[in-house]
Amino acid sequence: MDGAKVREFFCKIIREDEDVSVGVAAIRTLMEIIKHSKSETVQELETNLKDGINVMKNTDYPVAAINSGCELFLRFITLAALDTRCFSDCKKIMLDRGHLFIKKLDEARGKIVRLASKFIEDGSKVLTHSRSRVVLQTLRKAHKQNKRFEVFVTISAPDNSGKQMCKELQAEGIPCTLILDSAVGYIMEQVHFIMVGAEGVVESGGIVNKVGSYTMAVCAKEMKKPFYVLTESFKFSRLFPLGQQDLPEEYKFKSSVRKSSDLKKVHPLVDYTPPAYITLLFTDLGILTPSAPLSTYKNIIWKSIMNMTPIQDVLIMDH
Amino acid sequence: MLRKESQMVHKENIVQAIVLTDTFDDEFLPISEHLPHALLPVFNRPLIDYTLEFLSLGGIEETFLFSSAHVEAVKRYVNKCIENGEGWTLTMKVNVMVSESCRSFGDCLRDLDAKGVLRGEFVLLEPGTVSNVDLLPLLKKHNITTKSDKGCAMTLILQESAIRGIGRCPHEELLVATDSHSKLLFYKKLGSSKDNKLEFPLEIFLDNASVSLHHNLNDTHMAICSSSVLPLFSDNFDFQTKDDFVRGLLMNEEILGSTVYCHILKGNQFAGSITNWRMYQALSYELRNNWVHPLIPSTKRNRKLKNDVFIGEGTKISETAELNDAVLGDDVALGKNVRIEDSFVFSNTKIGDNVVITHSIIGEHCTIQSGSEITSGSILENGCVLEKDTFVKNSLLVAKIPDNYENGDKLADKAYRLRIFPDEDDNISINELDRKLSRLDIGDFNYESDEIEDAFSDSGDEQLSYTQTPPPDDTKLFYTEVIDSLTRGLEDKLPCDNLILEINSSRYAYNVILKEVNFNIVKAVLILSLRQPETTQYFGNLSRVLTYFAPVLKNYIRNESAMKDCLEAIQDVAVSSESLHEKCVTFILQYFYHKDYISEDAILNWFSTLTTSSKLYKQVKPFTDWLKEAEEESGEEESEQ
Amino acid sequence: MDKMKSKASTDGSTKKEKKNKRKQSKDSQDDVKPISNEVSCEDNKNELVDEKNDSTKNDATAQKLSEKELRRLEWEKKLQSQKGDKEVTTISNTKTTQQQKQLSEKELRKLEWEKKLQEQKAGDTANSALSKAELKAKRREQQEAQRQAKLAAEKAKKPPSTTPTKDTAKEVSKVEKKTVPKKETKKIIDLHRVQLVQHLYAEMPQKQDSKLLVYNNIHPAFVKLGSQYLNKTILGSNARTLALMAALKRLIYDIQTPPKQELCRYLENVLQTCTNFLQNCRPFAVSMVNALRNFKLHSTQIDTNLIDSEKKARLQDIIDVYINDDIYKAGDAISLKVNEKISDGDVILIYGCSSLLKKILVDAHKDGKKFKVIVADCRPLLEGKEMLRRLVVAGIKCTYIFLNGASYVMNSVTKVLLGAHALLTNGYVMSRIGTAQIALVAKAYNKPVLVCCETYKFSERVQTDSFVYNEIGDPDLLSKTPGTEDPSPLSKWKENNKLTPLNLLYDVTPPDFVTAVVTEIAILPCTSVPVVLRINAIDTT
Amino acid sequence: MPDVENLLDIRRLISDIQHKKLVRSYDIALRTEELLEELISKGQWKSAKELMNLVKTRIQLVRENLPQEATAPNIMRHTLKVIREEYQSASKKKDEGQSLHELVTATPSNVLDYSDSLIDLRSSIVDHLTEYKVELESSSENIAAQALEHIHTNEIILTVGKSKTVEKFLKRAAKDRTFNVIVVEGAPLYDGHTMAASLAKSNIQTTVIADSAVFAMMSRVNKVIIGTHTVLANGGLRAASGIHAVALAAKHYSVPVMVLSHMYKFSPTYVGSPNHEAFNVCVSPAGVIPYATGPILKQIEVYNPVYDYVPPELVTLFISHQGGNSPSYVYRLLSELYHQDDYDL
Repeated sequence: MDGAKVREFFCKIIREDEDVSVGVAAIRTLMEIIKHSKSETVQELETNLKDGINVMKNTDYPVAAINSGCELFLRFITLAALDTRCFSDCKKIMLDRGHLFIKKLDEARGKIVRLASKFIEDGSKVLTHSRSRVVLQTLRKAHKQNKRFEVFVTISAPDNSGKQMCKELQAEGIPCTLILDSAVGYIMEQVHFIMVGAEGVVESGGIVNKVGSYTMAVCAKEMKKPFYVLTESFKFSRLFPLGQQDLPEEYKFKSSVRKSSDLKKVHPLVDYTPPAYITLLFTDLGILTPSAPLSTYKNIIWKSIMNMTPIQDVLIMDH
Repeated sequence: MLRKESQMVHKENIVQAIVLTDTFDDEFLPISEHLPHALLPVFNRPLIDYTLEFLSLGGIEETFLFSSAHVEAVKRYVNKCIENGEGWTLTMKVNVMVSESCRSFGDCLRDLDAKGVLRGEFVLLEPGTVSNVDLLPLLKKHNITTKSDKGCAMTLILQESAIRGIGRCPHEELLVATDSHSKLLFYKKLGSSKDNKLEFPLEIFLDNASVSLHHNLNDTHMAICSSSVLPLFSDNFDFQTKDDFVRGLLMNEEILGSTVYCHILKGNQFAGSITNWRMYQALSYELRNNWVHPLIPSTKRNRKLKNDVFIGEGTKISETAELNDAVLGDDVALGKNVRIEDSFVFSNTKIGDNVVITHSIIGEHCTIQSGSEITSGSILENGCVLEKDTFVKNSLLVAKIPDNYENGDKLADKAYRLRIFPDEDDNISINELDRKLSRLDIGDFNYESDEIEDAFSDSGDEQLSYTQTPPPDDTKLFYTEVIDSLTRGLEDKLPCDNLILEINSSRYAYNVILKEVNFNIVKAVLILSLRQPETTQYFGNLSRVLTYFAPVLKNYIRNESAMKDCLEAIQDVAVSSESLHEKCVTFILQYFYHKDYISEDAILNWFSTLTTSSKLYKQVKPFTDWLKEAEEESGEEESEQ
Repeated sequence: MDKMKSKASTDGSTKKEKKNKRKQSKDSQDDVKPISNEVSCEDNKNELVDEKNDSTKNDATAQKLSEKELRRLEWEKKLQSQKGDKEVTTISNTKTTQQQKQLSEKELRKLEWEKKLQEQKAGDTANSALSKAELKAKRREQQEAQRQAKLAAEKAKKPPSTTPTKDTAKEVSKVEKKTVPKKETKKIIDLHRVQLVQHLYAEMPQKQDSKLLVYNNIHPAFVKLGSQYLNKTILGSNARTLALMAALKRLIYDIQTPPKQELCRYLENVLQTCTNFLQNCRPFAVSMVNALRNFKLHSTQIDTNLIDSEKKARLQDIIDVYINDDIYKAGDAISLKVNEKISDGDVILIYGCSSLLKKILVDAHKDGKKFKVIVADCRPLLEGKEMLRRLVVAGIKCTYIFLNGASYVMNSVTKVLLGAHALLTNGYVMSRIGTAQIALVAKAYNKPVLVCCETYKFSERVQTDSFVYNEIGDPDLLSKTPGTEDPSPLSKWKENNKLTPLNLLYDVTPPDFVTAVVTEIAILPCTSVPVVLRINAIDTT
Repeated sequence: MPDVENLLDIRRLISDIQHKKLVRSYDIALRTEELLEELISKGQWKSAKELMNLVKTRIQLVRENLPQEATAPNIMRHTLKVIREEYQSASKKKDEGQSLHELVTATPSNVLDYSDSLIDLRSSIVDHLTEYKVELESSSENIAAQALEHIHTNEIILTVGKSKTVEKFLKRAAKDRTFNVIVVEGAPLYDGHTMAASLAKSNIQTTVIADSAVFAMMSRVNKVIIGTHTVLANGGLRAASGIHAVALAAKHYSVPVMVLSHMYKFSPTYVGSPNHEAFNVCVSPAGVIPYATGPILKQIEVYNPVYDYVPPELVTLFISHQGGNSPSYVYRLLSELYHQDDYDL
């Protein structure tokens, strides 16, 4: 299964299925690869997969999700490889684990929605950024529990994904207002809390998300509004960015752009929001508190050495 | 099983309570026709439920429900609760007692005495009591009193409240006199009696070192009784109600040799009793506002919406509905643009479009068709059906034809007016008194607010007053002081200049401006002098008093402006006191004129200011005319010379 | 004269008599025009005398008796009556002696009086009017003598409150309780002072009565005022200032300059003693200090060769102007400014009781703004209740909470309005204790906090904590708990010197909690207080 | 409810709490623990699963009847954890845990559903519980024992209202050190007065102030030491009303705020907003404004909230019997105390 095929398949999933997040799509693609791969040994297979991953990374979809998703998946593959002897059934195991894995992922969102929808009260005003499936579903759920609330969505340039979000909400009959990204500060005063999704959650407890989230978080902090992040746990990735510059290029820019020389001139797709600005993380593992503000250097060292942020706890369990 | 449990737990000296479930009056007509008082829904939960919960929280271990009407319903309900293991069933044993024969409170107690289920002291509740009082301490207190006073039969529990307070029902105005040990000396339900006069037997004050009178109390209809109470009832068949009982004991204390004490609830403790619709309304209010906490309208049964609206399960509120201070039962169907204020709608009632309901109570299974309006204390019996655009005001409606049916009472074939009070006429406008005594408290705040106004302006402290010092209240005080000193002067014939000194000093005490001084003093004098018995020599007395105060008057009415003040004072008095004798004004004017306190011109000027229509004008007219012509005459004479 | 006689004769009035009576009076008026005003002024001063008996009537009618004699006679009368008064109000010997002293000095003054009158008699009718005025004044003086005696007597009987307090009975009993162990309690009090606040003025209930008695020769208006400050019947800087001004006016009205003294000078001294007395009752509020300063400043500017009555007039309207401009007009201006900021659907949190806030809210309500008010309140003073009542009476929808509940409601609040005791140069707001806390919570929920304050409350003082300058209220107020029957475990705090209730009266709010200060000049940030002070300084000089 | 009898124990507990027979959280904790021991040793259950269900139903019941009550459910939650552990150790099965990895690798064979009955489970759980009970009883002692680590000579300590734990803590410290305590009276309960009186008795220089004076005094305070009703999962507090303001003031003057809390007060719940019905409760207004105030009451609203929500950033330190922890560590304590699955019951 060559690169072209992979890309084509990957894009197809995303195009066709609205509700599938990029991460899941990536994993599905990997499954596909495993199915069709002619390779005879685990190593070969892995190399195939790796190639596949690279291919996907080079598509114009947010890399963060792809990365963490695949990373996780690969890990299981390797594990699977350990406790089987012949390759054929190893492959088999891989496949059904894959399925199980995807199943779990699908459930995950439901869990999050259940947790988060409790936090939407009658008559509250919610601010959200860009388009996030989890947030969307949460709001839907709350609406179904016939709570009356109002939503503000940022238009979120460059891709204006906010517009779509707004449309979808209005379709549900949820009162919804589209606002400029630059109007965040203005609107912040009247909203009760912020709910955003995330493309990736990093070890520090911070998140990587559509550019503008950071601005929003900082603003929220200043105005003392809770900043909630809704995200599936497969988006946790082993990464400890110390700041915006520290984020890997591939996260920040589309592959196409990356190739073109001067990145200073290009707008990043994502930014990194440190945990200090996040009130709560809603994950399928329950509600997590991002660790204490990583304000002091000492703090950072301590944390990174002892793997003690909640996120790291989860990750450690996985390794 | 459960019952056994609770029995096992406490063998010795069980704390007992009696709850009567029937009001032996028609206060709750027409709803009470079909619905026992005990099961009256309060926030969609039967009244008795609150009472029982309160009792169990209050530490009662065994309760006797004594009912003589709708027995089955009550029984059924209680048993249901026990099956479902409601909170109170755990710690309290409840038995329902039946006696169809009873026709009054007294009968019930006599019957109880016969049954002899009670040992020792017990708590006696009249129907509909809701409270959060911890009863055990009260029982202890009662116990102690009985130790000191063998005769102590009963401790009444009274709630401290305020005049015109929320849960204060004009039907139950209560006046109580107690001695220092809070032993009851005098007890009177003023009720809705119009006469505002009250006589205390003198011996109250003769026999006791200290007597405290309370007028700020509500009867909670709870009492703690010694075992002697029941026999007392049996012995005296004329005791029909608790009030009879209390009054009886007070009247012939020495004969019956038993006394009544009272305990006054303060602070967090609250108790009230739903004895009529008004109290129903009041207590709902208090429940809603947590006054009876921990007893609160259960959130399981109700959903609380904004501006104090509670709705039961299965009730849908359309966006267009305009609700305020309303309690809706289960499965109430509301049409479009319905307006409901300060009202209670019981379960399964259908309300059409554009219906307006204010200060009313709608029974279960009623149907109110679109466009109808129900206002000012109307009460609909279960199952009434109102046709389109019916207008109901201040009346009771029943579904079936009432006995005293008169034509014109029929509104629809399932809605008839019910007449209880002969004087009741449906299309009378609600005037103040009706408002006070109507079945429901028909909200009307302004009179309260001005009541408050003077409540604190009387208090006489000018703290933070934004007004110029001296503030008005001071002059008021000044006035009262003047009155005092003058009356004193009049009684023990003090020399007037002392009076003047006093007045002056108090004048400076409240530093009152000269104008006010003159005005108030004259007014005071007049008021005093008018306080004469309406006898034949009325004017004689009048002039006597006036002459006595002559020096005072003379001292203050000195120049034109003073005269003006004086006249204004006269006017003020004349206008304010209706009782003022017809001729009085003229008489006084004449008197003042002759004594030359006030000059002719002053009078005339003043007279010209009067509105020709006013009563005063007519009274003064002849006098002034006379003055005028006198003037002319004198003019002539001069010309003659 | 005949007028009188005829009057005496007339009782049942027939027209005939009336007629000629009127005639007589008429021509009497015609021919004795010149003396007419004397007549009037005469029976003016007779007010104490003539009621005594007919004899007085006679000598009242005896036209030709010289003023002097008349006055002496009247003076005797007064003495008598005063003695009578003395007997009526039975008071301790100390009192009587003191009173005697008053009387004696009164006598002195009287003599000066008569001299002065002499001179004036020499003068023509123009200043007879004046003499009249002064006669009035004198009369008033005498009555004060009465009143002061009375007052003192009252003090002797029941310590505080010349104003009727609701339960004087209780008061009395309380004081009696205290006065018995006066000595040791006092010691304990000192023991009981928290080190932090040793330096502060502390109100000690058991000294209240004595306080008022140490001074004599204070104008009654001030004595009254003092006691009102002392037992907090007058509370809040506006009210206190107004009351002070009123008393001052009274004083000016009554004051008599001794011979060869300049009124303003003399007044200043008198005022000094009075203010000392007040200070002793309760330290001045900043607003009062400012008001007094302003008064003194202007009083010096009056040219000295006016006659007293005119000076008085000037002084009077100095005060009036001040009250009107710096307090009332300022209030209106502020109210206007704030009302621009109040919009429909607002939920406004206020704390305690402030006349200014009340005015503002009521005005806003009158403008038909639809808003809710949450009144926060705190022990021991519970002023908020008063505020609540006033607002409810004005028909404003109110909610009442304790300070503890502030965080609970703050979410729903849209604006916080606060009154101020004083605004300090470093931008700190000094106000009723607890205000800072409200501001703090408001900040936490970032709600706008507006402090309403007339510029006359601005002060040059600089202060960063609530200890350097503050007052300590009656600690017993804390140990009383409302509602509960059983006394609080604190009630016996005096026995245990480890236990101390502390009842501070003011606190200072740092400027960073305050969004803006609303003054009659403008809405400004706290930090620009000094600027305003400068401006004031300039235009006052 | 069909099996009323079985639930009688818990319902009695509930009614006792309602009847104010049990007031202090400590008593409630003990009582609950005993109740559970009873249940485990005597109750008829075959497998751990059944037992857990029994406990869970009880938790639900408490939740329904006493939404504010935290102690009892927490104790029971912990017991659930105990049961799980015992079961696992008994049946050599590992908990499938939360991590995806295990989710995936888990094969039907070794999924543990606590279903199969084990012989010595009962006894082992009981043993474990008895240990726990000892822990409970010694808890406040252990907390008090740390007093000297936190209080130095001549410092001024501010506390609010009345808390047995705090009282003990301070008195212990007072044995060897002299310091001043400022007690905030805590309207409308005024239990600060009792606190102050008892502190003064044991010779601590005590000053009582009204709630309004907190900010004024705070500038001189070195430490704020308070108790709490509940510690929430995010490290926030549900504490007596008024404490939020105190904490804010402390923050403003950067005075450390120490919260003394027993383990059973840590509950794995989050709050959306402080005014959430489930979070706060308003009791009778009588505490704020007497009923006798009169007609004016009809026209005003009066709130008398019992609790305040104190966000974690205002708390400096939690002192439990295990020692001090920062709020950010609470989630960790929780995962030690309770099992993930039992968080929201």
